[in-house]
Amino acid sequence: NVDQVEDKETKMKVAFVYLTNPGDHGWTYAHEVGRQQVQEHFGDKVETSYVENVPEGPDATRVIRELAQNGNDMIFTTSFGYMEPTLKVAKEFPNIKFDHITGYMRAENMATGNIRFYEGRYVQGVVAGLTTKSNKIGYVAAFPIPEVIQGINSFAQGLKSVNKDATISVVWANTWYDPVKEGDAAKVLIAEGADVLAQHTDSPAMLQTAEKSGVFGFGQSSDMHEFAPSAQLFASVNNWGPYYISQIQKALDGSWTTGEGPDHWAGNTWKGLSEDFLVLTDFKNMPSNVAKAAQEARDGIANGSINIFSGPMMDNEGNQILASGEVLDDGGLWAMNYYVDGVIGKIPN
Amino acid sequence: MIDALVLTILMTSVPLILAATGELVVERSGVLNLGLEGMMLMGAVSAFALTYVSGSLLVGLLAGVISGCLTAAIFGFFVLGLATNQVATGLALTIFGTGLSGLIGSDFVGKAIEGLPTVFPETLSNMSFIGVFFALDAIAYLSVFIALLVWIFLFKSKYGLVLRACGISHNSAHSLGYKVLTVRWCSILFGGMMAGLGGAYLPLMLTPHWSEGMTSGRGWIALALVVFASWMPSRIIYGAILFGAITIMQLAGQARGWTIPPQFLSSLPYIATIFVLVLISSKGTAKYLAPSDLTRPFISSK
Amino acid sequence: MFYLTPRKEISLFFTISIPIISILLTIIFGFFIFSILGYDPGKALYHFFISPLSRLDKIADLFVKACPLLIIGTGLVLCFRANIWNIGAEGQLIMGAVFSGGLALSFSETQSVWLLPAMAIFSFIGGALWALFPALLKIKLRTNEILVTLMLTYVASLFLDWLVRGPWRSPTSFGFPLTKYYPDVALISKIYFPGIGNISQLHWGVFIAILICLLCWFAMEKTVFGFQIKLIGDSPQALRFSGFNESKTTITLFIISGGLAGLAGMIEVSANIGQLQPNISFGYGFTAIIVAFLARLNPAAVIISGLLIALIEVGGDSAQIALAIPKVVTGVFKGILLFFLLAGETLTKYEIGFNYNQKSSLND
Amino acid sequence: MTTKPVLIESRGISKSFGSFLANDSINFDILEGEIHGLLGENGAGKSTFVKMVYGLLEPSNGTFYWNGKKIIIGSPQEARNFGIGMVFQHFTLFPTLTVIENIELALNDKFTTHELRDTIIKKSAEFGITVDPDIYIRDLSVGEQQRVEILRCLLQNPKLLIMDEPTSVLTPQESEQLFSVLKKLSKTGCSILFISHKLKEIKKITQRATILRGGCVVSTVETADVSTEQLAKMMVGSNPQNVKPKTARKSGDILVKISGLNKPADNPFATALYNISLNVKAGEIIGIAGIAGNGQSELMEVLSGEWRSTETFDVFDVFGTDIRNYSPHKRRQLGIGFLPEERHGHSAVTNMKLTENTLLTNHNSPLIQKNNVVKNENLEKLTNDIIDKYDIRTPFRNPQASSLSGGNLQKFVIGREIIKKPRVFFVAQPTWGVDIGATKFIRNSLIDLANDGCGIIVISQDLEELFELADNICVLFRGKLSESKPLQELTSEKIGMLMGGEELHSESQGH
Ligand SMILES: Nc1ncnc2c1ncn2[C@@H]1O[C@H](COP(=O)(O)OP(=O)(O)OP(=O)(O)O)[C@@H](O)[C@H]1O
Ligand SMILES: Nc1ncnc2c1ncn2[C@@H]1O[C@H](COP(=O)(O)OP(=O)(O)OP(=O)(O)O)[C@@H](O)[C@H]1O
Ligand SMILES: [Mg+2]
Ligand SMILES: [Mg+2]
Repeated sequence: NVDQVEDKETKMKVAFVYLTNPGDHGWTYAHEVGRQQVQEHFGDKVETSYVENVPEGPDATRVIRELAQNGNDMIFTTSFGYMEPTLKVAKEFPNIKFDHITGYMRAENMATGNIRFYEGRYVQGVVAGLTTKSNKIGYVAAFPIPEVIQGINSFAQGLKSVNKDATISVVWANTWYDPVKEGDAAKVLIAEGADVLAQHTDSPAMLQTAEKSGVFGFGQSSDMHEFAPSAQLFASVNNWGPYYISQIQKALDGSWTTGEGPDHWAGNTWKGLSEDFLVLTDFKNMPSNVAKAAQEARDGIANGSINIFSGPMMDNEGNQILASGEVLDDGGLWAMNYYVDGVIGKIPN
Repeated sequence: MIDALVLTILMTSVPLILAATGELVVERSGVLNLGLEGMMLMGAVSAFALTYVSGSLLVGLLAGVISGCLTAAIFGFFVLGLATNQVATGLALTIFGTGLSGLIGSDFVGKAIEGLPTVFPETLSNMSFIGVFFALDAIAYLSVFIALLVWIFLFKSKYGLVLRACGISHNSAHSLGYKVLTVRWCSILFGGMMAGLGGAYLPLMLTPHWSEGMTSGRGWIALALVVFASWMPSRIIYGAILFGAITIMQLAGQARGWTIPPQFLSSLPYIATIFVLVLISSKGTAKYLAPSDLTRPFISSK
Repeated sequence: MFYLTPRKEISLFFTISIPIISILLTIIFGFFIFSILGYDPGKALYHFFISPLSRLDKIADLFVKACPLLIIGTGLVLCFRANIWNIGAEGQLIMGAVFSGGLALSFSETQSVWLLPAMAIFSFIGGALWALFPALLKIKLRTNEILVTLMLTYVASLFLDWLVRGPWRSPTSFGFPLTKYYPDVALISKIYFPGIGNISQLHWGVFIAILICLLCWFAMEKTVFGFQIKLIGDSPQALRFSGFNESKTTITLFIISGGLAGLAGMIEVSANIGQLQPNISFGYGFTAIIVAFLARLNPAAVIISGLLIALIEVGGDSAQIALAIPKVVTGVFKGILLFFLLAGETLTKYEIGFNYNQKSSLND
Repeated sequence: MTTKPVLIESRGISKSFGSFLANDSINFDILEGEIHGLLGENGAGKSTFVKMVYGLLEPSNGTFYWNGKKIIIGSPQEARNFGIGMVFQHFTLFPTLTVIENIELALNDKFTTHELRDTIIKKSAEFGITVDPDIYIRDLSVGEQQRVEILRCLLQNPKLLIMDEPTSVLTPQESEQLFSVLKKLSKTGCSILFISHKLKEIKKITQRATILRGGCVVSTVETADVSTEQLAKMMVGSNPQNVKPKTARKSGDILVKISGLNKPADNPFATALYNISLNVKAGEIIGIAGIAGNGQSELMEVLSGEWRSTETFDVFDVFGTDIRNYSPHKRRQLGIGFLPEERHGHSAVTNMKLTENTLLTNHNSPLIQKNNVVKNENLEKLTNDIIDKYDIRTPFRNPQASSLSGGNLQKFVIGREIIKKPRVFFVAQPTWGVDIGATKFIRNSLIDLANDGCGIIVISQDLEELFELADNICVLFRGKLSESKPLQELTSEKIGMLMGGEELHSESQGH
């Protein structure tokens, strides 16, 4: 305990709570990369640690509390399901800073952060539209929550911007991580004629299947080109490092806040391509004109010249969502419960 | 298009055929091994790790088979040697196997390997209609062959008769001089080898990488399949293909724009299992098909 | 090779000493495993076994973690004693939570203190109904309950998933899979100790769990009903001879174990979560099977075995936080503990003998 | 006789289970072509000894000589190679396998199914034992199952055939048939070791007999030279009780009235019952003869209330109350006692303690239970009363039922019912597999009960027993019950014929 007291004076202790084992790809891995960047950036000034495989429920409360009791100064909880547990513990430890990822509830000492994942998917749509020959795109999705639907619709907007004939078939895997099922879903989509695949699940199984069947796909959360050297067109990489570094820096400076206003769907930090919260890997396995179009789309989103959800926008049943000239605000993004034009089928439930 | 779907269905059913055939032999000898999931995971991780390290798929397959067998040996030691409760020991084996496979596999997460090749040249597999049956890998053919062999063994050979006899009445088999424990040891080890091979098929063929708990419940489905098949090897093949078809068709249906809640579609294989269980149990003969000494420990005295 | 001979009488000495020896062996075994994996074995074992017991609030956490295991575990003990293999408690737990949750959500404005008891009853009914289905199939068609209960678990969890992502999703959750909050009267409060206050999360559900274990123990050991349970497990024919109805007893046991699992689900949600979400149980239904066996199918011993399993789980997290021991190691460790305890059970029931080759002595 | 050469010789064979010595230095020999009896009380060690001869148990000490040569019989397979065959006391058949498959399992030699079928048909014709080779064992009656057991020994052309209580499940005719097979066999030079509790049989077919008591050989005798009483005395160590004569009982009122009883068969093993009618008067013992498998257990299920129906049968009145819909414990409350034939797992639970076995039929007595909570003291007292009163030998206080010998357990379950002084008592096979000492004791208890005015139905296939106990006898054959007749009008031949299904109609018409 004496050590701890000494440590406290010199070092800031930061802990991360992970839903799964970080592994080498996917959601938790991206956070782990962020943590390593933090460690590298601050060196001796900050000491980081993580706890993996923490289920989203009472266990999370216990683990977060134990981390708080163990003298951590700042705790990042990296899954939506940790929202309540984090809130609970945050109230018990007013002197410790909490930061919850992807949630919408805050407290005096609990901030929230998120990435505009959907921005990368617009670029994917552009590349897919220029790459597909069959005009059939397969999309393996986890659960019909707004974040995933935003992604599908954003992809569709990108797709339409370059190819009016292509359509998107969505398969709900009903899991974030089941490699065999994701692989099966990919096989089915290929069998149904899709020649470009996208995914909003976490394993590289879809890309591996694409590689084997000679079709193309996009990596998810982290770069997956090792699994599919000739099939991955590019990957949207969640880049948590800059966010974590800036939050910790603010805490060190004493300028850390939890933002203003009411609880917000987007948390008090919701950034994307413009701030490098989301980065795209090199455009590969595509002709240079496609890569160029992709780069333009990326830059357009980053500098604000492209607005992904701007009117006229129709849903896939022919109802008008946005009139010409209108743009969807963030609130509208979080209220999405429709597919835009170009996506086949209906959202379940 | 249909061909590709059929191929996917066939491949999905391979690990089920393998694991269920092994379990069928185990159950025919009178032992219920609920640790299928654990053995499959051990097979999967060993197969992947050794393929990755050695670069040889054959070494990987062997590793999968051997580690399935070794995991089963732990089970055998407890339920046969120490006559522990089979249900509890099987569950413990699943917990243990899941943990240990995760531990072994932690260094191999995110590594990629080259999957199994197909056996026949493309000219054959590109034929319409029957082409799919030539588009599979060696293990897929092997799985059907093993199921066939098991059928011949169980119903056409004296050893198979003895094995079944041990499952029906271990006391009678013992009185006639058969070594019940030896027979059960052999079947448990065989069951482990098959589960290991079935597990190995996942990272070697279905998705060539390793991840923790990648069987996601297939071991339990294989267990259900044995009852579904009413302990007949031939029916395991139809059953596995049926399960594969339900799994794949729910995905295909979605791809075609069906808007049924995915949760409902995901639950179809489980509901189908219950449905079939009900069907076979309402046929009066079902209870004669189940090995009557299943889960009863045998204590020999000499 | 060695062989087993049944003991004529199972002595109290063995019943008590053997689990202790099993745990000691696990510790020794664990010592080697941690050394091999490159962790300080002393520290690792400290975090697994001692640290969760080192402070009052941590002990309270242990009870909170064990709470659903105790309730489900005792129910399962009754079933397993009767040779009824209900391994679908996980699904029954979920249905209990769904039923009670449905009630809480439809009376979200109420202030009535009756809501909580009503929820308890609903959860019991929900779990019991989910168990009734396999029970009816078993008695009417002799369908194997192991598989039906297991399959229904998956169905239940997908059902809950559908509810919280679909019809029951809160309009204010921004599409995330969460229901509205339960009203305050639907929450189980923490135990307030005069002079101390709350001890961590220790809630009244824990008290109820222990009470249920003791009640079941009494029923099992001291009543005709308990006798009936033992009878059906040992010999259904004798049960009929004795004048009881096998089908009724079977159904009763399914209802009790399912209902208790359902109640555990309600307590877990009302005490710890406060709303429904896709995951409300983390394998409690399956872990409770192990708990039941570790307790040697004795409802009172479930209290101890449930706490022991909770200790390993909590200790696993604690070891991870302190020494970065990965979670999978906890699984391996738990598996080994189970194996040793199961082996221990054999030693209490059987004498182990060794074959010195007697044939050779006959030869000369 | 003594000129015959010795086939197998046992020298100092001992067997201990833990600290318990089941066989103590057994010496005796069996001659070629001889039928040798082996006698002894329950638990004397007969089965243990023959299991060692068959290689199933390993002797702790001692040696076997085969044709004068020292041998070790390591396994049943080796035993079969020597030419030793065995028919077990508890069948070793596999119900869900066919006759051929069952036989194949007991043969060391390899046959094709086809050859085997031919051999089976040939052998069964030769010995007059007919069975269909392709039928499942579960579809056979007990008698037929035993024929399969015997047939599969005969197929090995044995030099020594061991039979452990083979006649306990056979009709007199079937026994006769078996004896003629055995005689035929012994003429061909095959030796037979024959275990039975029925001394008359031993006297009838064996040349010599060895008597065991407490694991030791008491003596080996020429059976022609000794009387059954002498044999009995050697077995028990003292003169066994004789069965009491029935006092001239006044038949009282009709206590039990059954008529138009029909019971459908609810599974393929079961026998349906057809139009059964039966009355029992106070103080009367009705004997129901018949071979097991002709509806005895079904009849017992109806009597005990384990099976009940108001639709398929007309009358079942006891003491004037319609009890068709009464559950077993409601029947007990009325003062009816009943005891099915199977002790292991039916009338007793072997791995439960004796107190719990007492609770089995006393759980609704207010003495034993209040508000569902068991009064342990009273339960223990009742158990001890039964133990004392019925002279039950237990290894220690309140052991598990499984540690009692068969005879003692049977005395216990009978005592448990009789001590309640039922006014009506239904019992099946009260002395099945029980040694003579206990047999006499049990029969006397039943007679005492009847003398006190209880109406009793005894279902038994042991005619000697029925002749000792019953006032009136009827026969159950294929689910039909013949009219009951006073004992005086019957002979064992007549009953035997009825048991075999012959002349059921002409007999009842002639009456
Ligand atoms: N009703 C039954 N009771 C007991 N055993 C049976 C029964 N039916 C079949 N068997 C056993 O199963 C064995 C194989 O039967 P069968 O050839 O019908 O099975 P199969 O060919 O594997 O299945 P399928 O019905 O799919 O053709 C038989 O030799 C027999 O031992
Ligand atoms: N495997 C065993 N372990 C312990 N004790 C045993 C075992 N087998 C038999 N015994 C005991 O040995 C004694 C002799 O049993 P055995 O079966 O040889 O008697 P038996 O003469 O055949 O009796 P019965 O007439 O009832 O068939 C009995 O007291 C029995 O309880
Ligand atoms: Mg067939
Ligand atoms: Mg015997």
